[in-house]
Amino acid sequence: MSSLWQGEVVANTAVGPDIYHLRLRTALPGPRPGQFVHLRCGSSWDPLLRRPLSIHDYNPARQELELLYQVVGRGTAWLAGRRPGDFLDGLGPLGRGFTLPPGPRVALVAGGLGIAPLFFLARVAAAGGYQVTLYVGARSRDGLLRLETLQGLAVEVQRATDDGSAGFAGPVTSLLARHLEYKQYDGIFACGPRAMLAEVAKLAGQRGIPAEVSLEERMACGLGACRGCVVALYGEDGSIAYENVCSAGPVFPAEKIVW
Amino acid sequence: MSSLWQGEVVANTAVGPDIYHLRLRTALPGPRPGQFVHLRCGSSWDPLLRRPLSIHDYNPARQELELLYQVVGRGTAWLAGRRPGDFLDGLGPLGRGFTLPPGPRVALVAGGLGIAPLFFLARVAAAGGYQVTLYVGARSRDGLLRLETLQGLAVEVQRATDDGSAGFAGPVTSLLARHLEYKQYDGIFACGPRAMLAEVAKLAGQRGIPAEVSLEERMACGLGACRGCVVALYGEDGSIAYENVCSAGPVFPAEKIVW
Amino acid sequence: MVKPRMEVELAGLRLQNPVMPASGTFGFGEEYEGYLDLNSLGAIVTKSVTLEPTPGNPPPRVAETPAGLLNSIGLQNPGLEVFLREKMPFLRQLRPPVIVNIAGRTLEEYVELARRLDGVDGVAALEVNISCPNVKEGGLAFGSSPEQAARLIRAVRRVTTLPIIAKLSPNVTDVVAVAKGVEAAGADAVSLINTLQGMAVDLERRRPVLGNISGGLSGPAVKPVALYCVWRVAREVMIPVIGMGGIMTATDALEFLLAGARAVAVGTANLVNPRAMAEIIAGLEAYLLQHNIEDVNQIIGALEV
Amino acid sequence: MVKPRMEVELAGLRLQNPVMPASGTFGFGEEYEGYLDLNSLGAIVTKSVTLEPTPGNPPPRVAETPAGLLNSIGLQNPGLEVFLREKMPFLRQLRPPVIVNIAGRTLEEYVELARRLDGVDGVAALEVNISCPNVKEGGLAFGSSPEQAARLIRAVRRVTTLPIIAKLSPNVTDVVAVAKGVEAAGADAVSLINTLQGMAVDLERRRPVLGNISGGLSGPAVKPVALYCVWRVAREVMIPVIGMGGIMTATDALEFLLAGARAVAVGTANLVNPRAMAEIIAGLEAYLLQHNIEDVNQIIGALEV
Ligand SMILES: Cc1cc2nc3c(=O)[nH]c(=O)nc-3n(C[C@H](O)[C@H](O)[C@H](O)COP(=O)(O)OP(=O)(O)OC[C@H]3O[C@@H](n4cnc5c(N)ncnc54)[C@H](O)[C@@H]3O)c2cc1C
Ligand SMILES: Cc1cc2nc3c(=O)[nH]c(=O)nc-3n(C[C@H](O)[C@H](O)[C@H](O)COP(=O)(O)OP(=O)(O)OC[C@H]3O[C@@H](n4cnc5c(N)ncnc54)[C@H](O)[C@@H]3O)c2cc1C
Ligand SMILES: Cc1cc2nc3c(=O)[nH]c(=O)nc-3n(C[C@H](O)[C@H](O)[C@H](O)COP(=O)(O)O)c2cc1C
Ligand SMILES: Cc1cc2nc3c(=O)[nH]c(=O)nc-3n(C[C@H](O)[C@H](O)[C@H](O)COP(=O)(O)O)c2cc1C
Ligand code: FES
Ligand code: FES
Repeated sequence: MSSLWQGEVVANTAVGPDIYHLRLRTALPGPRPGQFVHLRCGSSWDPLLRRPLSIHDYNPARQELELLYQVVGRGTAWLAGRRPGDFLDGLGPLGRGFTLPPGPRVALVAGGLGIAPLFFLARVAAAGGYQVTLYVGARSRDGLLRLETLQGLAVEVQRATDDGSAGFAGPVTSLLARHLEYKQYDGIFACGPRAMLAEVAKLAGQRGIPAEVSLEERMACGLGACRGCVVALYGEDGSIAYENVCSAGPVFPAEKIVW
Repeated sequence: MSSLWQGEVVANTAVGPDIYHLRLRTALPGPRPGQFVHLRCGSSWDPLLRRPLSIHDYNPARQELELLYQVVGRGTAWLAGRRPGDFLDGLGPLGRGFTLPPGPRVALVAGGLGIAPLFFLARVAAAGGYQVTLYVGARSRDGLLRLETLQGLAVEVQRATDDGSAGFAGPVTSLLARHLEYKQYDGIFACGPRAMLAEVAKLAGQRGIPAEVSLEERMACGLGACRGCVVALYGEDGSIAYENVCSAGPVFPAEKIVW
Repeated sequence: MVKPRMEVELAGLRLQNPVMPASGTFGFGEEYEGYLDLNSLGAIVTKSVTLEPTPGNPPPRVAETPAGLLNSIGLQNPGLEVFLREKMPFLRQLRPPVIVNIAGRTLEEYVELARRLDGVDGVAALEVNISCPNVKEGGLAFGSSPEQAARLIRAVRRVTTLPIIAKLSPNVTDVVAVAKGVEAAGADAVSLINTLQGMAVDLERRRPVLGNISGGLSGPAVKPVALYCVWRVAREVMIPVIGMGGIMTATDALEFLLAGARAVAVGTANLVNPRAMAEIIAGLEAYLLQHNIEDVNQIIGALEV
Repeated sequence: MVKPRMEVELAGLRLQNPVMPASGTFGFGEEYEGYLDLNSLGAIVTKSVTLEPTPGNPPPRVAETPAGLLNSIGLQNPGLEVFLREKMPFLRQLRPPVIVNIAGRTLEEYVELARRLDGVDGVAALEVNISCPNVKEGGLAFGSSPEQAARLIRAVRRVTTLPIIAKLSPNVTDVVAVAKGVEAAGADAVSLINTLQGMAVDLERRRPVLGNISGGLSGPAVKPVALYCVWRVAREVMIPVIGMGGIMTATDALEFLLAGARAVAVGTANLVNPRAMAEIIAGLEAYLLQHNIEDVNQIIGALEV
C-alpha cells in the first residue's frame, strides 16, 4: 500500500493573514486526526524537500483532503500560488494521530495554526459522541480561523486572543488553566507553539489528565527512514532517547517529552 | 541606462511542435535584429541562469516584444507554462545585431528556429527598401514557422524541407546554392544549426558575398563580463582568439569564424 | 528488441542491476516496503551500524539548502547486537545482496564490527564508512589521509573474508590518493562520495540551523563534485567504483555510469521520492532499450573525453 | 533612527560597506556600469590578471547544474601590460579601493606580478589567487598545501607593500591549515571560497559538457560549504576573512557576516542579476535599520553556537 499520490487542487483560498485553505482531490486510505501529508512544493530541486502539513479534514465521499497553512517561507509561498486544476505531489497520511480516551470529555487546545489538525479531531470526536471543548488562541481576532465551519457541530468553542480583540484576553493556556479549576476532562489534546504545549503539558500533569501534543520538527523523508526529525523523549525506564517525529509522532503523550 | 525589466506576458501560444510564440509588454530601447534578451526561467535557484532568446520582433508603439522559442529543456519548459498576466524578468536588448549592406539585395537563410531573429531582420530590411529573399528550411512543413505573418511584406519566401513536404526537398543550403548560380545578393544573413551556418559561410565565401551568421553558445552573464560564452575567431592578423558571443556577437562576419 | 542485460559484477557480488540505496537514507529497508519492491534493487545497503547503540546528534538534524540537504544525524542506530537480532532477519530473506555499512570510533571498533559480521548469514559485503562528517571520533578522521585509510582497511581486511567497500569522502585534497591507498590495502571496491562538510545559518535566531552546528551536504547540489570524484577515481584504480551524490533520476545515474561507476547509490532522492530507485531502474532500462544497448556494462566508463 | 554605519576595515583598507564583487564575475567593472553605481561598492575586485595574455580554455566554458554554475574560463585575460594600459585608467577614477587579483603559473610569475603592481597608482591591494581549479599550472597547485601556499605568499610579501589577500580553495582536507599558513607568511586577509572542483556530463553526446572536462562549481549550491569554511577559518586566524560562495541576497550576505566574514564577495549572483550587489547593499542597510543595529561590525562573527 503505497501512499504516494497526485492530488488535484479544487480550491486554494486565503482565509486569514497569509493563511490559506487548500482543498485537494485525492483518495487517502483512512486518514486519522493528527496525521499529516508530505507535499512537494516546487517543480525543480530548489526547494528540494517535501513540506509536512497536518490533515485539516478529509471527506471520503468526495475524496477531498483539506489543508490549512500559513505562508512562512519558500515552500508555502509556492503552494499559495497553486490554482484549481493544478496537481500536487503528496505522500501520506503519515505518522500516528491522536488517540481519544475512554472517557467522554475532551479538551482541544489550539495555538495559532495549531487549529489545523485539531479541527479534524474536533469533528471526528464530536461525531463519535465525545463532549468536545475547543480552546483556540491567537494573537488577535483575525487569527481565529475556520471556526464558523464548526457551527452546527457539538463543539463548544472557547476563544482567547493576546490583544483581547475576541474572547478571553490573554494566552489560551491561561483560559484553559481557569477552566481546569472547575471543569473536568478525560483527555487534553494540544497543537501549537512549543512553549504553549509545554504549558498545557504542565497543567495536564498537575491534574493527572492524560494529554497528547503534536510536535513539529524539520523533516526529510517523513517515513521514519532518515532519523532527521527527532525529539528527545523519556523511555519507559526514564532514560532519554531520540525518537522520530514523523513515524513515532507527530502526536506524543505529553509526559514523554523532554521539554 | 539599465536594461533590466519586468515584462508582462500578453500571450504565449503554441505555434508548432513544442514551439511557442511569446508576446511581452516591455519598453526596450531601440532593439535591432540579431540582438537577444536574457530571461530568468524560474523563481528559485534551479534553474539558475538566464536563457538567451533572440528578439523575434518588437513593436515600439505597443511596447511589445515578441519571442519564438522551442521547448528543449527545463528553462524553456518553464517558460511555456507562463500565462498572460505573469511577469518575466528580462535583460536586454543585448549583443550586436546584423548589419545590412550598402547594396539592396539580401538573402536571409534560416534553419529551424533560426527564423526567430531573421523574421525581425526580414521585416526591418523590407521596411528599409531592401529586396529580401528569405530562405527557410525545416525538417518538414510544420517546422516552417510564422511565414503567414510575412504576407503583405515585400519578402520573397523560399521554402525547403528535408522530407519534401513543402517547397524544395532537401537542405535549405542546397536550395540557396542552386539560386546562387543565377541570383545576385549583396549580403547573406544566416541563423540555424552550426553545420548549416558553415555551409552558408562556404557558399558566400566562394562567391565573395559578405555574410553574417548568428551563433549560439552557453551563456552566463550575457554582458561580456564572465567570458563564459566564447567562440574561436580569426583576428585581423589571422591569429585565433576567443571572443564573447554575448557582447562581440551573437552575429559575426562569417569569414571570422573558425569552423 | 530483447530486454537489455542489467547485471553488473561488483567486488565478487552479482547485482541484478546497478542501483542500490546510499547508506543512511533507506533505514534498514523496511520503511520503504510500501513504496517499492525491495527485491527489485541491485543491492540493499544498511544505515551505518556501530558496535554500541549510538544516540545521534541533537536536533535539528536536517536543513534544506539550495538544491541540497544538510544532515547531522550522527549515525543514530541501535548498535550491532540489536541490528543482528532485529534487522537482519528481515534483510536476509530479501533477494538482493545485503551490504552492511559499518562505522567505528576507533580502528579497533571497525575491526570488531567486521569480525562479528564475518560469516553472518545474509551479509554479502561490508561498506566501511570512513567518511562520516558528523561524528567527533572516527569517521572522517580515517578518511582524510591515504595512510590512515589504508591502515584501517588493512586491519579490517585481516578479519573478514567478505568483500570490502571503502566509502570515501570528498572533503580531501586528493581523493585519488585515498582511493589508491585503500585499493592497495585490500578493498574490493570504493564508494563515493559521502557528504561534503557544510553549515547553514538561521539569520533570525543568529544560530546555526543544525543542533550540531555543521553537517554533511548531499543532494543535487553536490552532483558535479561527485561526478568529478567518481570520474577521477575510476580512471586511477582497478577496483570498481560505486558512484553517488545527487542522483535523482535515471539521467543522473547514467551520467555516473558513463563517468566510470560500476554501480550507483541513491541517497537524498529516496527522502524526496520514496519510489526514486524504482523509477531510476525503469529509466535505465528504457534508455538502454531506446539506444539499442544490449548490456548496461557497455556504457560504464564510456564517457568520451 | 540614524543611518547605520556600514564601513568596515580590512587589511588596512577602509571599505564604505562590506560588499565587493568576486574576481572573474565582474570583468573589469565597465560591463556593469549601466546596471549599478560602481562607486557604491565596498571595493572593486578585478578578474585574475596574469603576466602574459591568457587565451583561456576551449568552449563550452559554462554549464548550469542544480542551483550551481560550473565554469572553466581558464583565466582568460589580456595580461598585465594591457590591464595596466587599458583597464586601470577606468578603475583608478572610481572611489572604492581597487583590489587586483593576480594569478601565475609559477612562483616567479606571482612575484613578478606583485612587483610590477606595487606602487601602481590606484591599486589598493592584491588578491593572490592560489585556488583556480581551471588551469594546468599554478593555481590550485599552490593552494592545496599549507607549505606551498605559505611559500608563495612569503615570496609575494617580500616584493610589495600592498595589502595581500590570499584567496583560498575549498578543495583541501584542511582549509584552516592553509589559512594559518598564509597568515604566518604575511597575508593581511584571506578570501574564500574559490570554486569547488566539479564536472557535468552531456548524456546525449556522452561527453563532458565543458570543453575543459572539469570546472569550478559556484553559486547557491556551494553556499553551505562556503559558510562552513568561513566559519572555521574566521575562528582560527586573526586576519580578516572575506567570505564568498553562493551569496545571492542580503540574507546570504548577513549569514556570512554572522559566521565571521569581515566583508563578502558576490560572484555568480552578478551573472544572474547584474544589480545583485546594489540590492545586497540596500538589503544589509535595511536589515540593520530594522533591527536597530548601529554598526555592521556588531554582527560580524556574532553567530551564537
Ligand atoms: C507534522 C507537522 C505538521 C504541520 N502542519 C502544519 C499545518 O497544518 N499548517 C501549517 O501552516 N504548518 C504546518 N507545519 C509547519 C510546516 O511544515 C512549515 O511551516 C513548512 O514546512 C514551512 O515551509 P516553507 O518552505 O514555507 O518555509 P522555510 O522556512 O523556507 O522552510 C525551510 C525548511 O524548514 C522546514 N520548516 C520550516 N518551518 C518548519 C516547521 N515549523 N516545522 C517543520 N519544518 C519546518 C521546511 O519544511 C523546510 O525543510 C507542520 C509541521 C509538521 C512537522
Ligand atoms: C544568442 C542566442 C539566441 C537564441 N535565440 C533563440 C530563440 O530565439 N529561440 C530558441 O528557441 N532558442 C534560442 N536560443 C537557444 C536557447 O537559448 C536555448 O534553447 C535555451 O537556453 C535552452 O534552455 P533550456 O533550459 O530549455 O535547456 P537546457 O538544456 O535545460 O539548458 C541547460 C543550459 O544550457 C544552455 N543551453 C542549452 N541549449 C543552448 C543553446 N542552443 N544555446 C545556448 N545555450 C543553451 C541553457 O541556456 C542553460 O544554461 C538562442 C541562443 C543564443 C545563444
Ligand atoms: C540523512 C542522511 C543520512 C546518512 N547517513 C549515512 C550513514 O549512516 N552512513 C554513510 O556511510 N553515509 C550516510 N549518508 C551519506 C549517503 O550515504 C551518501 O553518501 C550521500 O548522501 C550522497 O548521496 P546523495 O546525494 O544521493 O544523498 C547519509 C546521508 C543522508 C542524507
Ligand atoms: C565565471 C567565473 C569566473 C571566475 N574567475 C575567477 C578568477 O579569475 N579569479 C578568481 O580568483 N576567482 C574566479 N572565480 C571564482 C569567484 O571569484 C568565487 O570565488 C566563486 O565563484 C564563489 O563565489 P560565488 O558562488 O558567489 O560565485 C570565478 C567564478 C566564476 C563563476
Ligand atoms: S523525517 Fe526522516 S525519519 Fe522522520
Ligand atoms: S555570457 Fe558572460 S561573457 Fe558572454
